[in-house]
Amino acid sequence: MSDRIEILSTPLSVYDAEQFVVDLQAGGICVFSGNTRAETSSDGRELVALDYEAYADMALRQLNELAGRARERWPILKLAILHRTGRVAVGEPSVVIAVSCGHRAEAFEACRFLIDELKRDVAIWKKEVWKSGDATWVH
Amino acid sequence: MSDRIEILSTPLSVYDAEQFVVDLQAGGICVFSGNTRAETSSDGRELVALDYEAYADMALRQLNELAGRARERWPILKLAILHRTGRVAVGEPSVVIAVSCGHRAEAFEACRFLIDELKRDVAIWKKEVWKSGDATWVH
Amino acid sequence: MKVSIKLFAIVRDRAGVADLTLDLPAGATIAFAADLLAKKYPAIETFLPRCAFALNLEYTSISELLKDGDELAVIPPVSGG
Amino acid sequence: MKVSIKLFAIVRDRAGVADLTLDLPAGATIAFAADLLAKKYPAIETFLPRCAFALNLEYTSISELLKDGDELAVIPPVSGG
Repeated sequence: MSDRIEILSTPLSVYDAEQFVVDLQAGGICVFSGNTRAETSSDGRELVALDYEAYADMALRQLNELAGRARERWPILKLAILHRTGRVAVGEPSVVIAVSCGHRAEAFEACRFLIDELKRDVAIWKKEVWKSGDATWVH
Repeated sequence: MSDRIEILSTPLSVYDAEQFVVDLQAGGICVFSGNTRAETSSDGRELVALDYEAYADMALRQLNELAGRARERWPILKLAILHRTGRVAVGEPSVVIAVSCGHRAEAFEACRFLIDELKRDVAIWKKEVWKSGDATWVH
Repeated sequence: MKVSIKLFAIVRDRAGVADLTLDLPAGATIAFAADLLAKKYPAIETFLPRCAFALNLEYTSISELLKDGDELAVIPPVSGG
Repeated sequence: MKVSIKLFAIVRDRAGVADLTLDLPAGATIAFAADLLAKKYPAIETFLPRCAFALNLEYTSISELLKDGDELAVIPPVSGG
């Protein structure tokens, strides 16, 4: 069992996550990167970044538990879950998940499961930061 | 419309594929890497590599048509499909697909569709190369 | 007994504080602590019903009993990813 | 008329040739060309029924008529990815 699960205040590397899960037994690797998307609010304000905050002790515990649930369902070789805190500019990744499995179906399903569950449950919050200077929590 | 579709005889870079699809409008990027998996045959021979051969003119035409079908079904921002020819050692990627979309569900579905259809239809063949020196086409 | 309280995101911003300690009577539940927080920080009162609670890093129900040294976190609807 | 033939993977290995040109009578179909290939390269005969055919880079049926200058490829079951 080889998991890399981290909450980081520095830019995430999709490359590092993917390289971490490379394995001689892996036929399929699925990597998901969730990025801050350019957006304009209904009243014409432009989004410049998302500010992420985590209850790190809890979030890490939850992510490890989530990885364990994924391993019970799919024959995962290696997995990485990286999540940002702090300011993530438009175009930059806030979360990167990489999963390697013997076969592709399992890798896709496990990766999708991990991001869906992460978003549903894990103690992390984001605030939209607008060009105008104001900021709004997403809840 | 921004597609990078290539058949290459040199090592594939998951990083390049992912960077190619980064887009300010992208909330979700899904990357799939299909690698040569270590294997032992029923009679105890060890796999050392897969040798890929493509009918390149046809395969490129098919991959471009496939990309078009994916774009009809999902709001894809950018996509990359890279496939190797020649010898791909255990642990190395033979195919890399990257898709960026506004939202994650679309990115996962389009990426999965592309690899499934590629394997079903595209004029590429692989030969298993065993440590013993013999090689067998996969058909 | 003393219970350590952690506030996050909008609740932290509205209360103006991230960490505090509540001095609670024996037998106090999470619901009791939440009522006390609402009185102490009226700005979070309307938002608290939308929040979950984590006791020592795990989600739990508001009827749970607290004990000395516990860490109780107010968890606004999450929005990670 | 002359039709350019391309063989791949196991079919190419068994025939021992990757590219050749067939001289065919007007009105020849892909099936006709396939029969000729089987006679010319007996080692591929048993495998041909498992193959598809691509005419000028597109899959097509064996009843399709050929014309001068066509490129006909024998496509063994694919195994890319």
